[in-house]
Amino acid sequence: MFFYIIRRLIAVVIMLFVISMTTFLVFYAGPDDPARLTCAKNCTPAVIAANRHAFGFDKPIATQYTDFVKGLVSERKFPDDPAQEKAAPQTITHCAAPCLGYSFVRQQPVTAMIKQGLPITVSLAVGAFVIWIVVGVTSGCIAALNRGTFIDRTIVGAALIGFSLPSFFIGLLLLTFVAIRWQLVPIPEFVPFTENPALWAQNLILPWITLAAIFAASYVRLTRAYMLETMSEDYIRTARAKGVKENKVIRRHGLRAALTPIVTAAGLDLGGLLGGAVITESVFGLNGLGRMAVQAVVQTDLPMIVALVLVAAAFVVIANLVVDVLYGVIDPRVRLS
Amino acid sequence: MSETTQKPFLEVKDLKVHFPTDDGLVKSVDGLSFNLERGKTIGIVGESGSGKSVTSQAILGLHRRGKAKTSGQIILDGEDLMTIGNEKLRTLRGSKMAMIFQDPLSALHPYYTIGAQIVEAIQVHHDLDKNQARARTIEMLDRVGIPNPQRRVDQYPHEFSGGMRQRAMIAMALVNNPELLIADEPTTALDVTVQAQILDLMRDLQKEFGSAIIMITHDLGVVAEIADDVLVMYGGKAVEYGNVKDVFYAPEHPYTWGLLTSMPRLDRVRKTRLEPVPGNPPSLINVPSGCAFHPRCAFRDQVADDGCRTIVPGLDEARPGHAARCLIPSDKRAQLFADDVKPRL
Amino acid sequence: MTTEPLATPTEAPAEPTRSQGEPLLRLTEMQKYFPQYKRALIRRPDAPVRAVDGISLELRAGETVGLVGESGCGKSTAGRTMLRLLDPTGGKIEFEGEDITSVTGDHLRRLRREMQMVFQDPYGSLNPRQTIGSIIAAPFDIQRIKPEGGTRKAVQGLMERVGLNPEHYNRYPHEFSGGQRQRIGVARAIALEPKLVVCDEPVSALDVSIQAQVINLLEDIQNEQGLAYVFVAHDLSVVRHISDRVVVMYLGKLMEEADRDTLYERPLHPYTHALLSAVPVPDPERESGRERILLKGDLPSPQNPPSGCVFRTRCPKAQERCAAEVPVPVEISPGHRVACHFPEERSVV
Amino acid sequence: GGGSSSTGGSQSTGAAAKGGTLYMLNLGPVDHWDPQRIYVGADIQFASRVFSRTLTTFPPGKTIEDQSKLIPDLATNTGDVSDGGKTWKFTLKGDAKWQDGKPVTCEDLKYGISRTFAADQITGGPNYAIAYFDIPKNADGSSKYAGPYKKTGQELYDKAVSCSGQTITFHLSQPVNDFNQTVTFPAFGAFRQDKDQGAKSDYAIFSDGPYMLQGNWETNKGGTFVRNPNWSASSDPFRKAYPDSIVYQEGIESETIVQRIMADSGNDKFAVTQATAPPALQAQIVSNPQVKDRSTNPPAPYVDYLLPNFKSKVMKNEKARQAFAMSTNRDAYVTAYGGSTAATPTYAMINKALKGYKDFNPFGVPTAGDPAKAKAVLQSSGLTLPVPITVTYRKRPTSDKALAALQSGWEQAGFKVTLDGISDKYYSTIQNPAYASKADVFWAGWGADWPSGSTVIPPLFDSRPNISAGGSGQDYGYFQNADVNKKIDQTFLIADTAAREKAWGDLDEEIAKMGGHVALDNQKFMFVHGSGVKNYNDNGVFGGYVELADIAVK
Amino acid sequence: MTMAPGQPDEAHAQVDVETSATDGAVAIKGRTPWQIVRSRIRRDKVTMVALGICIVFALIGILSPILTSLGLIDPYKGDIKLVQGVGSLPTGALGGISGSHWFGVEPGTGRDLFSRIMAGITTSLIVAVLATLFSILVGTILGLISGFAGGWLDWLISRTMDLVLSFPQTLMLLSLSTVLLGAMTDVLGFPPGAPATIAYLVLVLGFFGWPFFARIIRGQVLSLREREFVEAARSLGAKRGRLYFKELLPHLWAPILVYATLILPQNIAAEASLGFLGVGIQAPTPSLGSILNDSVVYANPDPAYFIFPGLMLSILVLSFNLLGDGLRDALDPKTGRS
Ligand SMILES: Nc1ncnc2c1ncn2[C@@H]1O[C@H](COP(=O)(O)OP(=O)(O)OP(=O)(O)O)[C@@H](O)[C@H]1O
Ligand SMILES: Nc1ncnc2c1ncn2[C@@H]1O[C@H](COP(=O)(O)OP(=O)(O)OP(=O)(O)O)[C@@H](O)[C@H]1O
Ligand SMILES: [Mg+2]
Ligand SMILES: [Mg+2]
Ligand code: NI
Repeated sequence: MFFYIIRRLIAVVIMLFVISMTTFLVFYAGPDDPARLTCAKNCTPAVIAANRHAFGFDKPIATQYTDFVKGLVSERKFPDDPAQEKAAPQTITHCAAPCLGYSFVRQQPVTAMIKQGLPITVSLAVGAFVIWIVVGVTSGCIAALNRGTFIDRTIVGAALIGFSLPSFFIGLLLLTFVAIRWQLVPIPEFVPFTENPALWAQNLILPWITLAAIFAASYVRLTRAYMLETMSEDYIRTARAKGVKENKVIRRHGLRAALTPIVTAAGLDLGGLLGGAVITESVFGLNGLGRMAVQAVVQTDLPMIVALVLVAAAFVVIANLVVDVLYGVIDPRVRLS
Repeated sequence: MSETTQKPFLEVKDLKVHFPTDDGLVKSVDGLSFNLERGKTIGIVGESGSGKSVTSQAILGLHRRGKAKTSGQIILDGEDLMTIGNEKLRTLRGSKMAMIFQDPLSALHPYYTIGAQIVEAIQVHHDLDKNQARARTIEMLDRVGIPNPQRRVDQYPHEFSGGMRQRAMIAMALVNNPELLIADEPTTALDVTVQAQILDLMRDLQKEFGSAIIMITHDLGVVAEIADDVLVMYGGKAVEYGNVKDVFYAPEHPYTWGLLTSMPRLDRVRKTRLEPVPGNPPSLINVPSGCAFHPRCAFRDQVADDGCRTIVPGLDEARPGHAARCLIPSDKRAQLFADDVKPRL
Repeated sequence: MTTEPLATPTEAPAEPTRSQGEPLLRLTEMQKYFPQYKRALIRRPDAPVRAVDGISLELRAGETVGLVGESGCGKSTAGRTMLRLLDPTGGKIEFEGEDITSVTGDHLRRLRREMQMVFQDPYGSLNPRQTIGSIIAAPFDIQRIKPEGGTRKAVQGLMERVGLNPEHYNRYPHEFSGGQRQRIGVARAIALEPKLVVCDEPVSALDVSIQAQVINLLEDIQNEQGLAYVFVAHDLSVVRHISDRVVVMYLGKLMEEADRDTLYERPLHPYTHALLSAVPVPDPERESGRERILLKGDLPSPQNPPSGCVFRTRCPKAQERCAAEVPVPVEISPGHRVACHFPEERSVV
Repeated sequence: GGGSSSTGGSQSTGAAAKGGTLYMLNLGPVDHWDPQRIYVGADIQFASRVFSRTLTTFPPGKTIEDQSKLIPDLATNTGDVSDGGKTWKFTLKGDAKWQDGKPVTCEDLKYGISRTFAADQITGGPNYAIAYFDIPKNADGSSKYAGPYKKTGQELYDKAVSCSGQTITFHLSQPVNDFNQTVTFPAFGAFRQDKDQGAKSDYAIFSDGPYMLQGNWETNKGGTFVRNPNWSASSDPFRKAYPDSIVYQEGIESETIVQRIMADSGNDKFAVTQATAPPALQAQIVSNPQVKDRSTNPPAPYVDYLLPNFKSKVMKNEKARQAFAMSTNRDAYVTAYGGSTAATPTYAMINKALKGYKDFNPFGVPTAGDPAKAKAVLQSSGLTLPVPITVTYRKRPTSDKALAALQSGWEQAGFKVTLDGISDKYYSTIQNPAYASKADVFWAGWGADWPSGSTVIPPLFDSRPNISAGGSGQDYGYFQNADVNKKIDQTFLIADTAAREKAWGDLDEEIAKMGGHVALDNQKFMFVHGSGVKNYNDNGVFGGYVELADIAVK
Repeated sequence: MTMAPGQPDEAHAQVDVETSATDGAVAIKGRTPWQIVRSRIRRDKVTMVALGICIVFALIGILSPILTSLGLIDPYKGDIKLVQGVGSLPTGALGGISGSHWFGVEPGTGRDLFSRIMAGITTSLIVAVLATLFSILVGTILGLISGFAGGWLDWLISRTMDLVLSFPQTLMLLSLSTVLLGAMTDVLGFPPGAPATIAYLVLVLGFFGWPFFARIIRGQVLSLREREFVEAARSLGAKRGRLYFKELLPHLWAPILVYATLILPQNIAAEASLGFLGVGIQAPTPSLGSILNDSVVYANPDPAYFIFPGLMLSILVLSFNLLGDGLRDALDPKTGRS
């Protein structure tokens, strides 16, 4: 198991490496001249050239990439221009490691902005996660145990409807009616958990519901399917044959086994969300990583896009790792092989 | 069959288990009756799909209410299991009656240790604390011949070999000293060498615990080895029922004959070709009319007017304690067997 | 149960009997190892699974050799390797005097016409998405052979031959029962009139009442066509019925080989004794009189088999010598080879 | 009553008093708070009222006339011009103070303005300093002075801009008779050298106005402005600074902002915004008297226009340009934007609110266009009908509809139209020379920098500073006409403001007749504000955005 | 999104007995796997209804361009007389519903909403279907190779799948537009406007969709290739081509079909969501996503404009989901619903 984790960690690092390289290539080696984007109006070729040099876009893409990777472990300077550093040292931005780049649109190290958005995205993702797991798994179980009945059909039907509505649609409806029209909850605005947990939750409830709706729907289906599968396993029959009480059979024997694949799926979905729930954040104007990404795209803030893609991919890759390890903990068959 | 007049320990009367499905009503068990004495073993044989497992699960009350229609009587030690209610039945399961399944790997929960699963079986029925239950578990594992039980108790099913798993299943079944043990093909998945070990173990344990055993199997050899009585099932019904020696030496039903003649033997080289039972097992939805076996029966012309196709035979005693479900008169059957079948065995 | 002490056999390795000219198939010390890997920090090779570890055997045309042993002892692997469905790790395979140990490509493909296989699982071995017609025609298609009168006619002829209704040409496998499916498998195997067919437990999945149908069919075809069978089975009764000679395997090695009657009536190897004694016979009286030789413990892992005699860990007669010295199969009497330091004749059935 | 032409208007009753908190809700994110880099109308308005004073400015007022009267701010007067418009002098009043109590000096001003020249650091701002000052230029048009960080050519700058005591003197390379309006830009404001960290200073607001930033500015979140203790009302008569603090919240979607303010609950009672109401909400605003009272409908500074691409095969043809212009249905365009509350059709590039506006109709077609007439013209052009054209525009939900609305008129006239919407970095894309061959017509929008035709016609149609190897500059349609260029030069020389503005208007018409532009509409804003906001006015000079100088919440 | 467990396998045989067999034995009358699936589906009312709706939508998708060219519907021509109020809302009641405008008209332009929805369905379906086909094609080929070839090729393809799946999908769909949308016209030569955006959506949706198929196919192939019939074919000397196409591919239609019907609605929804983020189909070509994006803000002032496209999109996505579920159940009774 130990070696397994080490091996996986190495694989994760390699994977992130490849991801960063791909992302870098896709966005920087494109037909556009990134330097063109560094000045808004009044771009003259001279300014473009100066900026190209200042941000290192005149270096070969490979060098730019190695600079980027170096920045992950050591400090970088923007602009990396010894002449300017000598003439006006106060104008040099020092980007401490891990430095994910420097946004020439926002004139800030990208890392700082990501730090700002991360708590929002995490709050959103984790809260929604809790809701969808609780709601999804419970109703999935109920549906499975009442298979074929009215309850089952209602739950499955509701799940499918939830699953079929695009999330921006659900989100905008909730926002327009629940928050603005009926004023049942405040219009979402992020309040840090550490400041006021009650307000934090109150403000996030609509985004949570929006995000959870789609996931809950698919978890209902997932749980139900796994539950049906495990409840028809031989070992459930064995448990009954032992005389174990029915609800214990369900909880201890059925759910335990059914939850394993759900944990996997949930881990991966959560990992995916930690990189930003683009649509929900945009609908509710929560400035998490997802909305930052949208803004970065609108402003063609390439360093920001690259960094956000990387961060999001890192979450996915790490979630993969965690899930695999977790699987080993849950399932003894995996643990020992 | 014993001659005693007192009530038998287990009495199954006219058991029917029907499953309504999309394609029609599956009559998996359709009017099955048999008795079993304390400490005795009954072997149930029959082709795949003849209803053996369904019967055993019906006795334990494992069929889900909505999905199976069950009727008849199952009287265990004077109590009718069909009417005593779920909760009472549950308390009997695993304590008074227990079951061993065919495939021990899938019948054991992959996420719990062998020990935990046996401890659970104990604690469901006894008010023992963890340590006591564990001690009892280790003792039981030792008893069924698992070497090194202190260590093995904390291992998971997948760390056991096939034979060891089946021993663990047996330990789990016997841990509460059940008076009735149902073994559903406990050795089919195992090698003959391991089968010999397991059967040996079961015999020993039966002597020790005095349980009655229902042994379900495909293998006539196993029946010959371990059973006192035999029940031959075909299409959800018993076609022959009697003492093991009667059934093997003077079988009454053409299907039993077919089983015997189609089997190659270990103990001698057959002089003739094997005689398969022609055709295929019957559908349980559209059971053939009359005698369910008639489409495959080589002797159906022994009954006049196509009777086999139209008349449903009853399970009649040809001799005391030996019954068969066949329209051919008993004496004629004996003669057919002696003249026609026996030479071919 | 009688126990007759036996004269110490000659140590000289037995010359395999070579009576009537070249055998159809000759295996010399055939090995098949499956490489294994340890999953530590980096993947590195582990001890391989020695599924077949040096089997020598000769098979004459028209003969049936039964291959028996416990699950996992390498029967199927041996069968597949001798057909070159798996590449042997070592040893030599000769077919009709030709060394086929390492032929490949078209040569191997041509060889397939001569050697065929019938599989255990009548459900799994037929592609459920193809009609019976195209399943049985596959050998012709694949080998690009145009039978006289067209493929369809040839296929229907084959169907008739194995007792299937030729009108069912266009039906799908699931429309047939297990026994019928196994007949389809047989028809496919004999389509190109091979000289050798390996049957890997062809009747294990069938009910007793059905399996006789298939056994009879195999016998009939052999009588008509004179092909040779390697018959792999668990079921010692079936093997006794169908085989001319029987090979007992344990952990990838040959334990004993003899003609059928000798093996069942006068087995020499303690493992054969245990195997035969474990089989219950459908005869209550006789059963009550039989003694079982119960083996201790479990089958050792084929990844690190015991030293010396692989059977010694479970052998009731094991002695020090067994751990040190690998017993070589010796020919005790013509055609009866046994790999044991202490062979002993016993009657156990 | 808001701006000059606002519908209804909202005069909150009761006198204004000091105190309270004003909330400014915006989508953002604000591009820059660095005075030298601010170039967005709304931000200019906010900065110059809240934390960045300039030499001169436009005052608050009830009407556009009042609002357009230039007044001194840091300076004692609105500037002294000499040398035929090439030398400008301003003298500081000297009583303005930074938030740390130090006085705002002439050197601070000089230093601030010099930052514009550090074009690789101080990006985004207006470049008037580079264009106007008497500093030699390199071949590529960039200045020989590289800004205060590199200091190359510092002596050239020191010559062009000099301080003597409290007086700052600007030497221009050409006469600019409205230079005193140019200096209303925060880009001509002061900056303290010891606080300068180049690009890093962008959001590190250091105030010389009535409010200062408390804590940090957070992108997408905003910041809180509190009173600058060193600011004195006496030094700054027109900034009333009634609220105690201004909370600027950004990162809220515009629709949400408008709906929140419409709902008027909690702190939103004291909220204003620079986000205009989308058409979907305008009907609701207007139909609800309570909300309508709290809304204003000022003209926006923007003119939407279409530019035939003079490099395209089709649009090189004058008849094709005429036919295109004649078949343009301005009514449909305006309707798609939300009707009369959202825009008014126009033929002129100079906004109707400006003095330079001239009411003309180049081809004598109604605002709905005349496709039939256009078709006749197009048929006479020698092109085979249907004439395929690609119209490139900036993709927004409403502009999608608006351009689609124009499409059918053009097609009736015989064009086969492909619409090509670009959502991101629109202008830098169409400026790219590579794009010149892809489009036949470009859509664009423009707002005057200060209320003069000089910030409309020259920047957009003078080909000399615009067109280069690097692309089209702001002359997106590659309009090149020596005659027009000459007239532009001449107009700059006219000293009389009224005559000068009239000349801009004439040029506007001339270009339109050549098919150089097809102006579409003057946009209008619809703003709502909370019921607790008093003295609410729009300032037309600052683009119609809310006037913060005398707003109050008490 | 995670899919439910259990991949559809070939339908398990259902066996009826026919007593009149030739050899006295009982012959089994069977139906082809498809027949069984068909009969299962026929019994499943919900799926039948969903299938019906899907067919109707498909018909609309095919017919609306024809109707447009015949002039029976016109999604492009506006009439500003119909939208004269403040904010250019439709003048009539219920969003301007009338005999000639069954669903009312679009605010701002007065274009006929019914026509636009019809045409929008076509566009949305084109995008979703092409993207799904793209995923299927690439996914199936790579999955087949990966599962069957094993070794380094499998490793390479599997890691590529991991790589693609690691990228945040929505984010990539959005941000790739900055570099790829232009390339559609410049490099691939699609006409600017709607064709280019459709090509972009198809390409990126398809690209991020193929690993799902490849995984499923690979899993199927891995289990199929252990089946004895593959070994049987090999024992007859079959070459790779035959193994892939004759032995394996026929088993993959069922899972491909099921996952295609499940991914299709996801692609429809994705198109809508991308439109919301600003990279939708280029105007004036309507798509359900672009109509809905525009209409959500009108939920209050012009409910009709919002309800019709919203309802259409939901019904479309829902019925494809239901159909996919039904197909899965029919093809794989293990995870059935009833
Ligand atoms: N839950 C169920 N629903 C429908 N039919 C069922 C169900 N359980 C069992 N059957 C049917 O009942 C018949 C008898 O099944 P059973 O498992 O008892 O056979 P068996 O004799 O134990 O066979 P085997 O030797 O293969 O174990 C079979 O045809 C089976 O398909
Ligand atoms: N592809 C493989 N890779 C690794 N090990 C294998 C492989 N195939 C078989 N083995 C191992 O080789 C040994 C012999 O297997 P084989 O299938 O030949 O046994 P068998 O005698 O046919 O058993 P059974 O009676 O169960 O069919 C077993 O331990 C098995 O686990
Ligand atoms: Mg069974
Ligand atoms: Mg095998
Ligand atoms: Ni999912």
